[in-house]
Amino acid sequence: MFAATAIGILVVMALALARAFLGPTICDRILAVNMFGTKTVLLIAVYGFLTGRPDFLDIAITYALINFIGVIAVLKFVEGLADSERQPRPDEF
Amino acid sequence: MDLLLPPLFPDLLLDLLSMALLIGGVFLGISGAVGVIRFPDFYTRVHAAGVTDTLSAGMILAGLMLQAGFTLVTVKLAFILLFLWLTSPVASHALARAATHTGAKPVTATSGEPSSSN
Amino acid sequence: MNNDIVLTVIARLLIPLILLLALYVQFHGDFGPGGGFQAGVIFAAGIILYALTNGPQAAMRIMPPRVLTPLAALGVLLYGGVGITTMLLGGHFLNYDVLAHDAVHGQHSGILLIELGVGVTVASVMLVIFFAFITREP
Amino acid sequence: MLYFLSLFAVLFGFWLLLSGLWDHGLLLGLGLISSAFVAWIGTRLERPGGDGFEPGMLLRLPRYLGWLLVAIVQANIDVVRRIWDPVAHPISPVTGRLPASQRTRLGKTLYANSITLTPGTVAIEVSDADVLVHALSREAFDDLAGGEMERRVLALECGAGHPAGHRDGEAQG
Repeated sequence: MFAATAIGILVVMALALARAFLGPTICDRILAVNMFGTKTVLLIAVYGFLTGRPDFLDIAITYALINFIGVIAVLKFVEGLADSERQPRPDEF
Repeated sequence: MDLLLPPLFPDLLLDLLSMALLIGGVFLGISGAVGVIRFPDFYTRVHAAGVTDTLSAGMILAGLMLQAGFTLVTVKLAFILLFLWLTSPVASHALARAATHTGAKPVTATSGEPSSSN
Repeated sequence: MNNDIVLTVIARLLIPLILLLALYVQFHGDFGPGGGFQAGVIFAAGIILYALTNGPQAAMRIMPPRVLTPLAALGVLLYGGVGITTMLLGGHFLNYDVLAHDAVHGQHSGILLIELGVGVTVASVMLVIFFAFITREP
Repeated sequence: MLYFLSLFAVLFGFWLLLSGLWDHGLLLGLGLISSAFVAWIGTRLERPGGDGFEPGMLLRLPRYLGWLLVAIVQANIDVVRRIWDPVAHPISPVTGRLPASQRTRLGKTLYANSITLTPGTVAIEVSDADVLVHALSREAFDDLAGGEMERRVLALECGAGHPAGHRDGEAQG
């Protein structure tokens, strides 16, 4: 049962990777990578159950937080880059 | 993994329930991933990714919690769920916000005026 | 870069938990996955999140570089100090058995100190590098 | 000082739940020291306007979370239908500003996060008076514009004594 769940999560991760390769904008790629990261957290948790080692859950907690910080850092970079390239910022569409 | 189950819960019922949660979670995850692949623009893809981040993750972790029973493993799974549900909306929000900065305009069928609703 | 309410509030909520998680990983190296290196990275990541949401100046008030640089050296000193102490007590370099009367107990305290040194150094060096990058003139 | 003590208590509880080794004296001591150290750092972090936390919110939180969970499940079903059956349930993306009447930064954050947590709606930008929302469908947008979630977050923030809280309590039971 856990193995089937793990395979299902791997399928989701593969699809997320496909979107990360397809793009087309940088934000699409970051979105896909973020999704890949949250699925990794779930995969670590399920894998911990699969091998009967609940220690893995500590890694999953850590990964959830580090993934978040990584995505925010990349976004700050992208945002700053975009702002420096175009001065006027649209607040309305 | 030792299961500290209360005696009134039959193991079989619990297994079935957790299996249903795991299958449902994986199904939602795949649905979200398919949505991320086939939705037309970035902003709509955020919604599809939201499906995999919220209910899919919640159902998979809830299924694992049922397997673990009343142990500290369940508490740690609850922490994972708490952190995921705290951070994933912030990440989505920050992504959408950064996308407006890069100048990506959403495909909109109609202009959104709250007064024009209903 | 203007600041975002949502990000600031949630980061404010998460940062103490991240820092405590780092110290938990630091001190549970013998019982689960963890140790000084990972703990240092997580701790630094918590401070980096603060720098991303509240600006590098605010983060440098929490962790001033003039404290971080000595701390980085102190961690190495702690590591080396334990090694030298074991040599002075008659063992090999980093042979923890001689640290206490009981060999197992000696190993526990020795590893704890070594890991603490590693963690302090890794966290300080990561933060020093991060601050150096984020405050450099373009 | 009160802030330090409450943060310390929460952090030490977190440590105990993570550790699970409650009979290990050394680790308990290290946990106390770590919690105190992190709580000390916590008091030095910026708290702009206190962010608007008050203890009463903790009592009202479970009821709101229960409602939010139901909303999340409904929204998930809706989005999944739109993914698998785009013919019968087409998407019609909408962007627009909705009023956010929450007073504090914490209230606005809760509202924005609740919007984003329910798939089908994403909060793009939060400002003082309103929030810019992108919705997957017209229905999801109208549902949000109906203002039930906004009222509930306001009730969570201000308590039942607030007129908005009363309105919410009577209308929804």
